[in-house]
Amino acid sequence: MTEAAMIEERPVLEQAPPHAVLTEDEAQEKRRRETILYLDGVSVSFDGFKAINNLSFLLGKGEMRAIIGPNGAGKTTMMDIITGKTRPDEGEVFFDGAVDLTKHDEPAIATMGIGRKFQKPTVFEGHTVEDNLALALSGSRSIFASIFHHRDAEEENRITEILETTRLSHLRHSSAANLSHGQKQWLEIGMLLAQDPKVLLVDEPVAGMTDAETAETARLLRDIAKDHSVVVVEHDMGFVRDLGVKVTCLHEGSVLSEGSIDHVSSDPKVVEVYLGR
Amino acid sequence: MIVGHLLRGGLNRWIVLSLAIILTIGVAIPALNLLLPWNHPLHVPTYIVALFGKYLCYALLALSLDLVWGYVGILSLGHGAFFALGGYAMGMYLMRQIGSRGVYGDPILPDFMVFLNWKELPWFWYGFDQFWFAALMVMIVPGLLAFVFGWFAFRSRVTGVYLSIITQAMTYALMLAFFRNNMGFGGNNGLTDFKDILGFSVQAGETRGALFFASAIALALGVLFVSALGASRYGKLMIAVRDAEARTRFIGYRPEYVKLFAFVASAVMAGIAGALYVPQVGIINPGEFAPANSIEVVVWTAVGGRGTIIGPIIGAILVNAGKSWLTGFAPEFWLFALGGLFVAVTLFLPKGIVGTAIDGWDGLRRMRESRRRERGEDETMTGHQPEAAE
Amino acid sequence: MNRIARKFGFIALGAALTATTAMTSASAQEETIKVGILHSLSGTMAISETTLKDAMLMLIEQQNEKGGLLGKKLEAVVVDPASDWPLFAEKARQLIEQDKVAAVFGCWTSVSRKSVLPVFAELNSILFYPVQYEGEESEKNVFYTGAAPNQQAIPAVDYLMEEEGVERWVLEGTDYVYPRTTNKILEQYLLDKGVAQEDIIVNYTPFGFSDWQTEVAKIKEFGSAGKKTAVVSTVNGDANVPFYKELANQGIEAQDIPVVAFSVGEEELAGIDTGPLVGHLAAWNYFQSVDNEANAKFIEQWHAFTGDEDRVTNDPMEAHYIGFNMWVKAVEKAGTTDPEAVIAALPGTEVPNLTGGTSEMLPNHHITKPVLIGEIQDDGQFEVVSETEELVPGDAWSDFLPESKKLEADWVDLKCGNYDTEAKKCLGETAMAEPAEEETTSN
Amino acid sequence: MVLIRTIIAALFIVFSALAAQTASAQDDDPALRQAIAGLGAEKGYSKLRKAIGIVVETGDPRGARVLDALSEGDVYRRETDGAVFIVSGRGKQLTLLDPVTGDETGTAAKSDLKKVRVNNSVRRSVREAIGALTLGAKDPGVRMSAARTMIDNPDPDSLDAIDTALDKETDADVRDALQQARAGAIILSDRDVSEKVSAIETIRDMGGQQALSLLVRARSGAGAEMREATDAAIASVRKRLQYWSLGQNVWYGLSLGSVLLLAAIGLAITFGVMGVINMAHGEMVMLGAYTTFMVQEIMRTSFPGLLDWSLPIALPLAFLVAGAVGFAMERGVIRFLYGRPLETLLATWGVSLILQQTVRTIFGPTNREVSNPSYMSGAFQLGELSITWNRLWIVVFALVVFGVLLYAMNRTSLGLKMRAVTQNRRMAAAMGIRTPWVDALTFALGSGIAGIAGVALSQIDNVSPNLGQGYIIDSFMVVVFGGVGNLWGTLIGALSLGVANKFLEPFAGAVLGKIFVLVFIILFIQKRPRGLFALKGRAVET
Repeated sequence: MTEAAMIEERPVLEQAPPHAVLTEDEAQEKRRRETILYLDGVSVSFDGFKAINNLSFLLGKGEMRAIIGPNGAGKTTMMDIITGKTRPDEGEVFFDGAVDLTKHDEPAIATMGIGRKFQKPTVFEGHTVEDNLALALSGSRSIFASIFHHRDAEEENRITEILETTRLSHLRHSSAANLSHGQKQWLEIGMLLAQDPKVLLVDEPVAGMTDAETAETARLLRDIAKDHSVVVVEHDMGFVRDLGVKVTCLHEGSVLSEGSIDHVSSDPKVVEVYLGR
Repeated sequence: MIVGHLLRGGLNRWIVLSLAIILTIGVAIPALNLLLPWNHPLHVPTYIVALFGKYLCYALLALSLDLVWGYVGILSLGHGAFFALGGYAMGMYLMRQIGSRGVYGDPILPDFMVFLNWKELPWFWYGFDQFWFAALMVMIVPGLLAFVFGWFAFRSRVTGVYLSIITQAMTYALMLAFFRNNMGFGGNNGLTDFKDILGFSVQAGETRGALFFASAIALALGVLFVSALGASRYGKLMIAVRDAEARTRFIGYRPEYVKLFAFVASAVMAGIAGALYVPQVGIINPGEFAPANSIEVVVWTAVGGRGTIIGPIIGAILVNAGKSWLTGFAPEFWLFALGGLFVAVTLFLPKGIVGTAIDGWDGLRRMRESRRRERGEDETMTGHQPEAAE
Repeated sequence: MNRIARKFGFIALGAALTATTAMTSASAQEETIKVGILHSLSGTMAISETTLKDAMLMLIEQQNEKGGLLGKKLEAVVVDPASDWPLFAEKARQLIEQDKVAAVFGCWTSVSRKSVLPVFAELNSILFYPVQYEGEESEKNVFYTGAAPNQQAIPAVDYLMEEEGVERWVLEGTDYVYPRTTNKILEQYLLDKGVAQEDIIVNYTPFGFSDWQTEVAKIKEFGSAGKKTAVVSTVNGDANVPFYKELANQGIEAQDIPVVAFSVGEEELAGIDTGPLVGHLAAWNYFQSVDNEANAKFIEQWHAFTGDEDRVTNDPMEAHYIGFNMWVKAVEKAGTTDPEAVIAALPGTEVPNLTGGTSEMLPNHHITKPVLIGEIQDDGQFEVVSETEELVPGDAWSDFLPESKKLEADWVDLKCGNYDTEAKKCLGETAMAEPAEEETTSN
Repeated sequence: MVLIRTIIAALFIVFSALAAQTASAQDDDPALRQAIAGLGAEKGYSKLRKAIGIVVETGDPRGARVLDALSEGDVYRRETDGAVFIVSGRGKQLTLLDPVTGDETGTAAKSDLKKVRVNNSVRRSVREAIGALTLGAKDPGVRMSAARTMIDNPDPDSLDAIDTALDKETDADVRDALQQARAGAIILSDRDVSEKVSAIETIRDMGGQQALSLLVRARSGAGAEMREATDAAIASVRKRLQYWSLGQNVWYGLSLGSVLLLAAIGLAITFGVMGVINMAHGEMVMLGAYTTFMVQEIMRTSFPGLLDWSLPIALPLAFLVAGAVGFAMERGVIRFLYGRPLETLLATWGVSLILQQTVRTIFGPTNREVSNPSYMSGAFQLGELSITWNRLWIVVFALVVFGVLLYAMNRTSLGLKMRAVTQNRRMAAAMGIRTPWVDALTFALGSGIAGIAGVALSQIDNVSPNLGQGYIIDSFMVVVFGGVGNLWGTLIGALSLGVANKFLEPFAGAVLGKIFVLVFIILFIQKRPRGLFALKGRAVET
């Protein structure tokens, strides 16, 4: 599936001039190819309000990144742009160094391998935990295939595996509507995993969780980061510190500061707009 | 799909039982009408056969609406349009069957065309002298309309109230169009005065019985179809789209196609219901497109319980039986009763009769189970136990 | 989905079944003769039809006071087809099959009549249809006591030509079969009378049309071509009030452009301030203002029955009055309510109408009626300005339509509703029985 | 009719003054009496018309009284002696008035009297006759009306009378009107060509439908030498009319749009702001219309003098009645259904059926008569635009209601609370707003506005239990097209749909025009799924 999507993109690659000198553009392209997510000069505005303003953001393959920033900094809008929900007014957005994301819609981007967890946990409340995961499992998304689909042993195993990772095995047959808030967050992360994505975009995974749950979630995300690229948006600085990864701070739609957690949290600009008051 | 479903043993016994009841009624009522002498106490008068035949068609229509509303969450206020289109396709076949027995004796043209001075048959009437063609059109025309309409609407992500209102606009526009005599569908009078279907007189008791049986079969197939669909992965997908459309999109599904398939399938079902309805009531006219009719279908479904399979069937039969009874017994109170029923159902039975019953039963079972657990009994017996609180 | 739920469902299903069967088994009492009344009491047509139900109840009550019929009391069975056309057929079947009524009085719109026709044919019962209609029909089981086009439209046009000198015609109607047919007949009639094609316009509007600004302006413009212009209106029902209001407001007075209507009677005028409409015309077979003893008595009884001095009477009520009395007479003559005998006894039956004459049921199941042209007065009544000398026999098949010119209806001798006088055979069912070699062409 | 009645009223004043001065001298003019007696003598309309001519020939303006009564159908002949009277009163016993003086002369049983039947052609003769009789009246207003009548009914025979009147005429406006009347009469007469050509010019300058009609009539009878001048004049008048017809269409569109606006504006509150799919909205309009009917009934029976005030009186009452029903509906049904918009559809549909049937039970299924007050009757000319008063009032009224509502929503504290509650119920509650109360008031406001709309619609449509049904779908289309939750969207939506409809109507016909508009709305919603004026912002779909 992901393969197919990428083959489609080959012509884009060929557009690059085949010849000689490493121009500025080519240098940039080389840099781009090394990323899993590449945003350059992205702007978008709603009714005159600039939600994202000339934002540039790079995520390396296999990297986990935490994003912080005050409300309205553009964190969720950035995710909307990556997942194809919002089209940027200008700027470049590339996935896996080659796929121009601005040319695709949400389902196409999702099947390429970008999974997203919403700020507010969103699971299928009319289904059991198992069915939630079963629907998310990677595989054909065609309607007719789904009509005649029959679940096989491999899929069963995969579901069991994910349930174990997300510690929801005992709730396998419960209705998702009856889960606690934290359990819903995990289920949603589990659904992301079931998609088998390359990049996970995780929006506020620990909002409304107890401390124990938060610690557990941090551990879960670190686990996942071993073989996925991950972007985590979070307000909880303790949690971000727990993750122990590079941090980007957004403010008014562009990057304010970037670096290790200690570097960012001591940056006077960050202290002024976000941390201190 | 249905066969696969059966083979996998996906049929639970309640569906089997409801199928059995529908088919029994389908055989018993015509048999009691045809085989027993009229003065026999068990004799079913033709009036009842016609009435119940109508209810069965309405039940299929309600079931088709349930497929899109109950399962996918699309409230269509235009389902009457698909029903009517199916009915018109069948009506056109029945008109062509009249042949030269019309009042003007024209071998080709239906009467209304003769007195509007039409000299030849409009192109869209070609082919309707063949039953197979008409039967195909019964499904294709509503299906195609649903496809085109849904293709645009779902891709543009028109949802909720907006979608409901434009489906209403659709059926309203069609009603106005069919009222026009220039359209070539008989204007306000519609199509009537049918004589034969497949060579049998539509007035004959045997034909009525056969049509009744066909309606029962169609309804049974509809029940099978919806239950098979509901049990498949696609069925889960429909519920998923209904509950969290954005989520399905972000895990890679295209909800517009999920909706489109259900919408088209539902329109085809409604079309078939319309096609069976027309020969039994003997008339099809643009009044069937009236937005109020489509709203009534929604009400049947809501009364019975949307998202369930037998709910809409029960709703359609109960409301219409009530209508038949009250419009004969206390005409002045009919609208009070109907209006009161809508209000009462939405306020007190938001899940409809069947839905409420399910909830009641679930509650009862959970209570019993928790009591059992309190007594320390083991709960391994159920594979489907509710979540164990930690 | 759950088990008990389904169980519950089946109980409900069963209940529905029993309820419907129970209602069918309501047994008929032997001492009465039942008369079915099939008029909409709700929905869009209730506005016109409710009055007819009341009129029928009054007629039946009066007959019972006179001692009933064949020594039995009459019993009215009222149902509400709710302006829903398929429901008309269902209710008709219920009346005949289940309630075993001897005859049905009912229907208003053409489509409701078309809807019940097969039921009456199949169960061989009798329908009295009281409303002016487009003609082009004659059924064995139906008796048309309203006007055929030749009993309304043509005399009205004649009057306008002769008395008002009208040379230019607007045929304005609602888009359905009655206006379409009437206008076709009139157009042909006017052309035959030497009116030029460009002096006729035909225009149709939808049911319940309420914004008449453009249409009325068009009429006004058409009327300003220097020739005396009139509007022949077959506008139906609810659309009339806004139509007349717009006419009045745009200053179209009857003296300049008279409007003659075939669907506007006393009942419809009750909803309009008729001050600005004085002089516009209507053609009917009866007006409440007709001055004679029988009518005065009828109006008095009507007011007493309804308890309302302001309730008006109208043409379809008179049609029911005639139809009911004809039926009573025919039943007495036949000595039974058996439909076959009554259908045979009805043609030739004569009863007095309310305009001072005697109407007769013709072999084509239409009746003879006088044609009255009335002008609207400011009290909501009509004043008769013209009246045909003799009663006009209703013509089922118009002579002004090429297709129906050759057809004739005669249920006494020919036993046929659409006898082709050229091919000398009865079209319809018999055409099927005969070999198809001599097919009639469509022209 | 109204016009003639005013003329007569004015005349009456003039002549009663005259009569007082020269009472005995003129009172018994045998020629007039004899002419009037002729009205009752003959049978048949054509003979009656001749008799009217004889009354006119007496040249006595007092003849106008009996002629007016004749066209009103108030002239009767006494069976016993054939004497002619004007009759007043209704019932079995009628009051007899002297046909010349109008004084009461006694009573008679209705059965002893025979009405002199009239029809349109007789009325036409009367109208022309009154014109001729009143050209010499004292009041310039009456003379003006007479001149206008003569323009409308050009008659070569009246040329002498017009010339006489012109000689005496001092008022400039009346002179102009008389000149036009004269021109109209000339082109239909057999006067010589030069006179006719100048008459054609006068008519051409007059312009309008009337002129066109005259010219076309003249053309059909004209000789070759005249034809060219007539054709040129016709072309010039036609051209002018074409430009005006564009404006006329815009006006029709605006007036249809304002009806749509009125019907939809209450829904813009209950549906647009509150999110209740209020299918009973049309019934609120109907309740407003029935309130108007009730008010008029009471006025008619108890305070006939106030009949013209019935609409202003009905407005607040309609608002209260519909508002109260809306309030009860919100408290009894809707409040349990917030957050379930599609279920409000079912419940309100049920309520609408109940309301309809209730009204049908109380008032009967037939139309009820609501008359137009005098200031809403008739039309006036603005250039070649013919603007009817009732439509003008409705346009103005719709805009005023819109303005007031906009003010109420944006500038008053209740409006602020309403918006607060609909945007964030919990937050509003936390800030101390009594949200249930605000909900109920908002719904009552929307319903009340619908009731007010009913008052206006009662002027142009049927007052029947089905009234609301006719508007409900259009109202929803307007609100959805304009953008839910946006009052300006409703305004623009209503007016543009109205104008679009009226421009489509002349060539597509009323039905197809409406179908096109519906299809357009369906397509438009695909393009802008949230209507014309949708609120944009960060997507909040999850």
